[in-house]
Amino acid sequence: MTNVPTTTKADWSSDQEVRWCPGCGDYSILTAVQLLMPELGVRREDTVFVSGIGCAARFPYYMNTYGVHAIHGRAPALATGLAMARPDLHVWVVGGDGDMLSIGGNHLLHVLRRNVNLNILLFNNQIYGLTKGQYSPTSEIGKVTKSTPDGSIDEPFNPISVALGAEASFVARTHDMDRQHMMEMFRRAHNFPGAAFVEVFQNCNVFNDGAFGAITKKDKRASMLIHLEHGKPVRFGDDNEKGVILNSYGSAEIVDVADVGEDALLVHDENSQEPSLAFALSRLSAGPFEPTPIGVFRSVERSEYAAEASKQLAWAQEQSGPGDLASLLHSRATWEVS
Amino acid sequence: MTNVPTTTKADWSSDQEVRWCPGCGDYSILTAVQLLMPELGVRREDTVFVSGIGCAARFPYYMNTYGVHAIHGRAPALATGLAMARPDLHVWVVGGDGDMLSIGGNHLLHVLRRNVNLNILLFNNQIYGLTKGQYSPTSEIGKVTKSTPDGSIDEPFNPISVALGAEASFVARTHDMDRQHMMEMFRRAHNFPGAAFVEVFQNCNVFNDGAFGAITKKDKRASMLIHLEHGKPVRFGDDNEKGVILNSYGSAEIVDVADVGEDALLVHDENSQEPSLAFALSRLSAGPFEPTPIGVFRSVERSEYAAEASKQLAWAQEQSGPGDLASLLHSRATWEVS
Amino acid sequence: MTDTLPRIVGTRELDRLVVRFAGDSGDGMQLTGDRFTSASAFFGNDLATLPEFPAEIRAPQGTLAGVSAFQVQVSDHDITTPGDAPNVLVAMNPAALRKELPHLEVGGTVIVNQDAFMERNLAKAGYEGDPLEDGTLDNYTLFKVPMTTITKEVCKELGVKPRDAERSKNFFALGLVSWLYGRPTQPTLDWIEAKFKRQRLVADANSAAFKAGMAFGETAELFDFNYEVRPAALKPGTYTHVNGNTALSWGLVAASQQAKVPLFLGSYPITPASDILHELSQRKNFGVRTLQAEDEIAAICSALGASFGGNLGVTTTSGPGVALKSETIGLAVSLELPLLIINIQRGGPSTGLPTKTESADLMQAMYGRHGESPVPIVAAYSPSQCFFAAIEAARIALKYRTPVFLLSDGYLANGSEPWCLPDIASLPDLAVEFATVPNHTNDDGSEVFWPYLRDPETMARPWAVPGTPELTHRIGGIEKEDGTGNINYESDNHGHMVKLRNDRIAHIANDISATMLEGDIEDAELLVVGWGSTWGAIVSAMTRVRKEGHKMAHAHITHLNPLPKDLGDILRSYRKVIVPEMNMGQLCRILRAEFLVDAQSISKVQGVPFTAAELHHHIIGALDD
Amino acid sequence: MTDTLPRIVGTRELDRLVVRFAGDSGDGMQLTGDRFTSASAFFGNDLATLPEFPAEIRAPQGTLAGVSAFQVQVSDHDITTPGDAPNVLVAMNPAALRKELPHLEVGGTVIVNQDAFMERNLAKAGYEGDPLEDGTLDNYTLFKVPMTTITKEVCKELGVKPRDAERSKNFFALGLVSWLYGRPTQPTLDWIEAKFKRQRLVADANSAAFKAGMAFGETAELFDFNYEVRPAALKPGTYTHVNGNTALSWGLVAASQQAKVPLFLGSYPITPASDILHELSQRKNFGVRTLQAEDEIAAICSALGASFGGNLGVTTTSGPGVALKSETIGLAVSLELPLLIINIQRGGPSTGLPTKTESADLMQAMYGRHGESPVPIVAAYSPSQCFFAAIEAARIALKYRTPVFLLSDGYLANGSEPWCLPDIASLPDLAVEFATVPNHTNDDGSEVFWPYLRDPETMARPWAVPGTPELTHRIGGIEKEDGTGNINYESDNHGHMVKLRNDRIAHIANDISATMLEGDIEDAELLVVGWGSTWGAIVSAMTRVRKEGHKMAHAHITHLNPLPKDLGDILRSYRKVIVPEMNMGQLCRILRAEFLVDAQSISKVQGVPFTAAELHHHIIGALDD
Ligand SMILES: Cc1ncc(C[n+]2csc(CCOP(=O)(O)OP(=O)(O)O)c2C)c(N)n1
Ligand SMILES: Cc1ncc(C[n+]2csc(CCOP(=O)(O)OP(=O)(O)O)c2C)c(N)n1
Ligand code: SF4
Ligand code: SF4
Ligand SMILES: [Mg+2]
Ligand SMILES: [Mg+2]
Repeated sequence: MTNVPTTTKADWSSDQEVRWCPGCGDYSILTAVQLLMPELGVRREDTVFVSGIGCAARFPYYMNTYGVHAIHGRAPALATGLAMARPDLHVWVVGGDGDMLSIGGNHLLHVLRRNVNLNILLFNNQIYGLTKGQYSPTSEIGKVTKSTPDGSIDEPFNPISVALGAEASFVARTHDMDRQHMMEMFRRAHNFPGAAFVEVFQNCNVFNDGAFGAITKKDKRASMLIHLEHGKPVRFGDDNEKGVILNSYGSAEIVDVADVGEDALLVHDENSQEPSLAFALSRLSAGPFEPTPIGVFRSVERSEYAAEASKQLAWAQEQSGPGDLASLLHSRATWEVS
Repeated sequence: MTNVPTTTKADWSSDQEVRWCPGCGDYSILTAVQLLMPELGVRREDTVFVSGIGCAARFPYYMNTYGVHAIHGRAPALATGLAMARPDLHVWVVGGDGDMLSIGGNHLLHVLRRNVNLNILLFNNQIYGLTKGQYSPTSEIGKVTKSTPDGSIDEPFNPISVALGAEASFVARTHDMDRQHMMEMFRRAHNFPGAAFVEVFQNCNVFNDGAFGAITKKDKRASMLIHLEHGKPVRFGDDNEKGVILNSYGSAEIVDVADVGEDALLVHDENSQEPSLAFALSRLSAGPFEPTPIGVFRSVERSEYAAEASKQLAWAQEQSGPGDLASLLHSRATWEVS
Repeated sequence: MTDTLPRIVGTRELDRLVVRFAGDSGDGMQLTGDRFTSASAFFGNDLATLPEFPAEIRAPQGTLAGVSAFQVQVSDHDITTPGDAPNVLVAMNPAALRKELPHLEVGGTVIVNQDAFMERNLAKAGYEGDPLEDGTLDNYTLFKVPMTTITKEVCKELGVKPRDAERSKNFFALGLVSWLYGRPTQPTLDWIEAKFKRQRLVADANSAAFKAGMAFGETAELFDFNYEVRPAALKPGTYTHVNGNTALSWGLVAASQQAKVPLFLGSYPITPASDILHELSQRKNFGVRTLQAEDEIAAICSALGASFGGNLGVTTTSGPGVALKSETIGLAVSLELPLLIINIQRGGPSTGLPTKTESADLMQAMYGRHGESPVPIVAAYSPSQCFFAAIEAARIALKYRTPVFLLSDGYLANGSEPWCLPDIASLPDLAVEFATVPNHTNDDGSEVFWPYLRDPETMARPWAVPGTPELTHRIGGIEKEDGTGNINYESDNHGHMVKLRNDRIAHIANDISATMLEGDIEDAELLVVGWGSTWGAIVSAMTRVRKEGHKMAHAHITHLNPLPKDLGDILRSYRKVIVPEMNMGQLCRILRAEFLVDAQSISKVQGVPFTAAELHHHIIGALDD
Repeated sequence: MTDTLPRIVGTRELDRLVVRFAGDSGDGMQLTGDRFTSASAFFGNDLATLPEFPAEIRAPQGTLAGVSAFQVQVSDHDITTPGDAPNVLVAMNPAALRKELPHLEVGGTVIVNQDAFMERNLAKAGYEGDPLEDGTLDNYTLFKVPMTTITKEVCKELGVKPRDAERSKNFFALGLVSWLYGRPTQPTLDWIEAKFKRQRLVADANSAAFKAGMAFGETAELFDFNYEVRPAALKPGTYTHVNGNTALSWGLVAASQQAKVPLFLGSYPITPASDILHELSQRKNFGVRTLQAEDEIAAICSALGASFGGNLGVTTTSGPGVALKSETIGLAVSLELPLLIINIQRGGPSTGLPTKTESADLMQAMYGRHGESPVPIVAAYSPSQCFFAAIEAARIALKYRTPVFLLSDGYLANGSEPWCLPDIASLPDLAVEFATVPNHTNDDGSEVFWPYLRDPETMARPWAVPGTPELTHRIGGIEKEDGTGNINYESDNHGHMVKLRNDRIAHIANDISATMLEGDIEDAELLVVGWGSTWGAIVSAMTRVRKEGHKMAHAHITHLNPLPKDLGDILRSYRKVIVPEMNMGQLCRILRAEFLVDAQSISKVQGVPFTAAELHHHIIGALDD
């Protein structure tokens, strides 16, 4: 990080016109990222944004960095190759809930279990924006959309649970109405050496307006957003009157602090090796209509994929010296004809 | 189930020669299934086995039922269409760890969250058998195979955790050395109205022999397999001296019963609405080298996909009467030309 | 303004008229065009439309990229295209004017929303001066109308807020143009009532704006004439106005009904195919099941599973989706089950131009799989004909137990035309016979079921669905023995099966209609061979060419695999053969390979269809060669 | 037995010999064949091999389905195929005899393991009687050898358990055949030592069995002669013995070295391509990174990501995997980045015949994508030539910044031949120039980087990799403006880009070698056009045909897209053109479409290569026409 020139938001903004609908939550996420970048002490040319297809996936065009706008669902896979080939880069992956949990669900799972050094931002608007409003794998049951005129019948994914089930080592959640919180989560993701997964609640004001309003509106936040903070008891409420405990079946439960006493509250441990705690917290809320945790659910370091691969290369070179083509061709039985 | 003729194992065995390697664990799973079928009170012609590609996926050929041996990874998707089109059938899905967790991982996730009425048997041998021995997404880190001569560097999936992260409503585990237990789990899967996921530890004696030996060998079972039984304290050990508790961070922990007292033990509740308990249990073991739970982790009924879809059809017909083609064509503004 | 007495203005008659509505994505131009079209259809004109919109949901307001346009040709005679250069351009803002003006016929009419020509908007559109004043429009007839102002004014009386009122300005434009071209008003007013019945104020504002537009035309001293396009002498019948995706969806429902086999659609949203999913998900009372799958692979797999279960499995998508489905199509070839793969083609390669039209996926349909895996291909050629194309594709799939490609494209999908509704009784009977009993007697006298024992005439295997006693069987993608269907790795068997799969598709040529051939069949100097959505433009161009005294013929290929049996002879009987395609010459290559005929490709790959004028030009050029 | 004195037996000379080893999957026939081959290579023969094995890991023992075979032709002169009908069949059990006997030349030699001909095994093979006794082998020279018994006996002394000893019987067979055909023994003994150095008993048992086999030949009174196939007069040099997959892997390593660009392989296991992944995962000291991805889509995407990062991205697979990769290949076409897609073709459609060979994916490589997305195609034609084919494919990808298809097949992949190792210095320099500085000056004088500004000669765009200051840029699959690379939906731009992408690939024809043309170039009556692995059989057949006094020529196509520039003229200069292919005539169709030449397809799709005899027959037939 030495000698990295000082930059401003403007340096990180590309010259391309931003083409989201006016009022789209994607704007505020973009702003948060562009504001954060100068703080990270990295170079623009060492930063790459990779995306799939969708409204969210237009993101790379607006960053004055390297970028690939790939195909639907495949960004994590493409980014894996890039991160392995170039462990020196900072690679970000951006996509929507359709992109990363519907068509691209499998690549997301595998990138998480492999712990490839990527910062993965899932813009969850619970809808297919770019294709004009079909339901997505995070839409609530009963959702009426163009493709489900009688209401959807699919149980939605809880992206945090999915990630934890797939051995994710860094898992966080934030929302598009809180720039500071977004910046903090993105910074944490950047600093994490491995696959860092961040779900961002994002408002699609055209096809799913207000989906998160019940929890992210300014006046709702205190009572509906449960801030997870490492080492602190999990509390929330307009007067911090609510808290979270773990019951005897390992489930997280919301309680009145007055009822149980402060000491009974769960103290959040994002570094818990075992993901059960994080998982239980992810189940606290079944959707953005009840108190919902945000913040870092889990942050546990383990060996990073690209680094491990590089180590094997280094080891091989140590063992057998740098490859010599002539020796390779002669490495099996040979004979002379004269 | 009325008027279902009595059958025997032989009735359920097709005339095709079984072509697994001698000694392969797949044989005993096949036997368990063929022995179970006559007990289920279903007709052969109402039963369909669907599979992908792999050694495991050869399964349908050996069942004297309807069957589709599809393509690699896609069995859950194909079976979804079949189950929706024909809710009257009993559809089983069989596949290997590569088939269902590598290339087919996404379809598995989605079929689980949708809760399609399928009985899904994942034959986990922690290896790619049919392609002759590459590592799989369940192989342990450091595994030396043809494609990982220096040892694999990928964190394996825990199939039970993956399923739970994907909202699975029925999740169980069994192994190929215990016919009775397999039959019990398969029966439970069959009886469950929704997507029933069963992981079967399966020995590939050619490419990964003994992978589960440390826990499934007759003399190891008591001390290494933790039987989950609904409503009972979780205990195991040669003298039942070990037990499982939930600690204050929601993690399951193995303890000496003598140390904590019987009452402190976790009483298994497979019907717990909240999957955190099942998830915690799935994390007890990081692989088949330490005490590992088997049995039903979770069994929670919720609306089944094909049935819900059928309900919408019935409702639509109630609302607007059975479709009439002429009215459909005339349903928009029309005018006459004469 | 609405209560002044009508001025007397003259009326002039036109035989056809091409209007292009253009504005910002948010200006409601698609709706406006659609309403104008509907009223014209109701009036009895023949017509054809061409909607064009940006790929973004809301491209930045006021920019060239944000322009959304809708072109419609209305006519007093049979027409087949949305017209070449528009006669009238309605431009709601400077960007629309700038982007669309180049297409307008010289001397054409430009109607602009004067209120939108403020400095900021001019700059956004890249105008340095004001085109309304600086001579830019000297060669056109310009009408400057303060649409926003008037709309706001009439809405004010209703208590509508100015910001909301502004949204109704497209209805003002519609009213004005409706007056100018003598369109009936009642259908539009009725439609507004029905559409906004739960939003009273919006309904009132739109009606008021619409009426104000009509009144403005009548009253303002700008217009000395209005015009009339008389109803076309269409064949008698009941008509409706339909676009390709709707017609195609209805065709699928019809096929299911005619076959008495339930319809199952497995699909994943993608432009421009999504509307078929939307339409069919509303057809549950026809027993239609739809699944929005997790991806295109799951979509086709679910459809194939449904087919195995005895449904007519269908999957709809566009080119990128077909790429993902290719492995499963190969499986369907091997399983020999009915399956429809519907590709609403769009601009490629890769993500390409999602909202623009192209027909460059023919080779993919022919060859986009590994191994020898032939699949029949049917192509639709006009919006309403998508209905019949769907039925024909289903007929082949059901009868021959094979996956079938149905090709449409963005232009057919969103383009619309009046459609003389067919008599249901005239639709083909697609009744399917499922296998019910064993079909083979073993040497020992036992009766068994062989899933690959073939019908001697169709070479199709039996369709035995789960639930049928005694017919249990297992099928898969590994090579199998003919007859028993058992896995078989023998050389000779494989050779036999490869040839058989080839022959059974080739054989379908005996069961399709002869090549559609029109024009100077006997003595044409030139044959134009087309397929798909070029049909309309070729027909139009041929009319012009023949009016000019040239002899030409037009063969339109609806079955691209197998090709019609008479096609070789037809091709060889003309001195010159040209093949216009919205690709780099894909059918042309197929014809050359198949028939060794020196067919020449005319290619346009620009995201927009050929115009009749372009084709006319190419044809004359070829004739002059 | 080993210490009896050698009998005197005569030695007869052969110019070539085709041996086929056949036994149960568990009998180690592939190994046996491989060792025989290696010893022969060491001895200096020219040779070619054809392994054939079942798709199951272990098909049921003793059955026809379980038979695994290995054919090798060794010769004292240059040969190009593993031979037509074998001269010698070594059958380790009744199933092997039954399955393979039909291929043997009439009068050929059959050596059986007599011990395996027990009733149970005979029944499993479907024999009713005992073929060794009932006259089945009357027209052959039969040698019955109790291989199991002798092997067990010699192993007993070593303390090897009888069950384990039995496993060494293939080495007995190898010893016997080695003696019979005068193969050198030391290489095999050395190999056993090296291979089993950590399993002392196994090494000893195998050596003992091998020696016992040699001794048996010498001692037993069965054989009156042994034979000699003299070393071939091969061109001088250092030789090694290599199969296609290994040669191809080494070619990739070589390309990476010659380009000084790291190699990245993203792959998903699939027969018969997996061995390339296995081989390259052992080349980490060359800086080769391999990723066993979660599926084929992730595999190619990761490779493309690595290419974006400045690596040579490669993905290896077989037909079904290519189907899955097609969408991403389209993206690579749009991104204009180097990428190799390597297809080791196998029998299709669908899962087909995974372990058998076929070359039916040419059309998929040409056309298996949506939209107009041309991709260069290189095809390998012999096992060792896979090395050079890989280098050539990489050269085109790197120089022209494009995905390139490299086609091989199961026969080349597993077939082997002696390879005269090339001088490293003779390999082409593939050095790549990465972009390092801005390449465009704006009107305002500022310097910027345009990712789609092209090299005027190659039409390739610059390869600017992340980490390079000032060159940050964004690329994607949406249509883009040439030069800037910005998203662009304009009609004219799209037309331009489609044409440009077409031209830039077509243009590569200027930079590939002329058509490989041999035989009676000037005055042939017939031209045979081939591609891929048919090369060996065509060359052999041509030798025979010309020996018989006919005039023929052979053009072999190594670049299938674009085709060599001289090909049209070549095709037109012969009266007859036939195109033998292991598919239903795919290249033939391309040639007909491209050059309007009446090329005729000769097709064999049976999972096994053409033999020279079959082609000879077809050629004579065509000449007689
Ligand atoms: C292979 C493929 N299938 C389908 C599509 C169409 N498509 C584009 S984006 C999208 C989903 C958009 O939803 P999401 O990922 O949630 O992103 P959002 O637009 O909501 O940000 C779909 C289905 C495509 N481009 N490619
Ligand atoms: C599209 C595709 N990719 C790859 C393959 C090759 N393949 C067949 S089975 C298999 C994996 C087998 O492993 P698993 O699913 O664990 O089954 P097992 O053989 O171990 O029972 C692979 C990679 C294929 N048949 N199709
Ligand atoms: S459609 Fe929704 S997600 Fe997409 S840009 Fe518009 S508001 Fe944003
Ligand atoms: S390879 Fe392994 S899994 Fe496959 S049949 Fe053999 S033993 Fe069973
Ligand atoms: Mg979304
Ligand atoms: Mg496996």
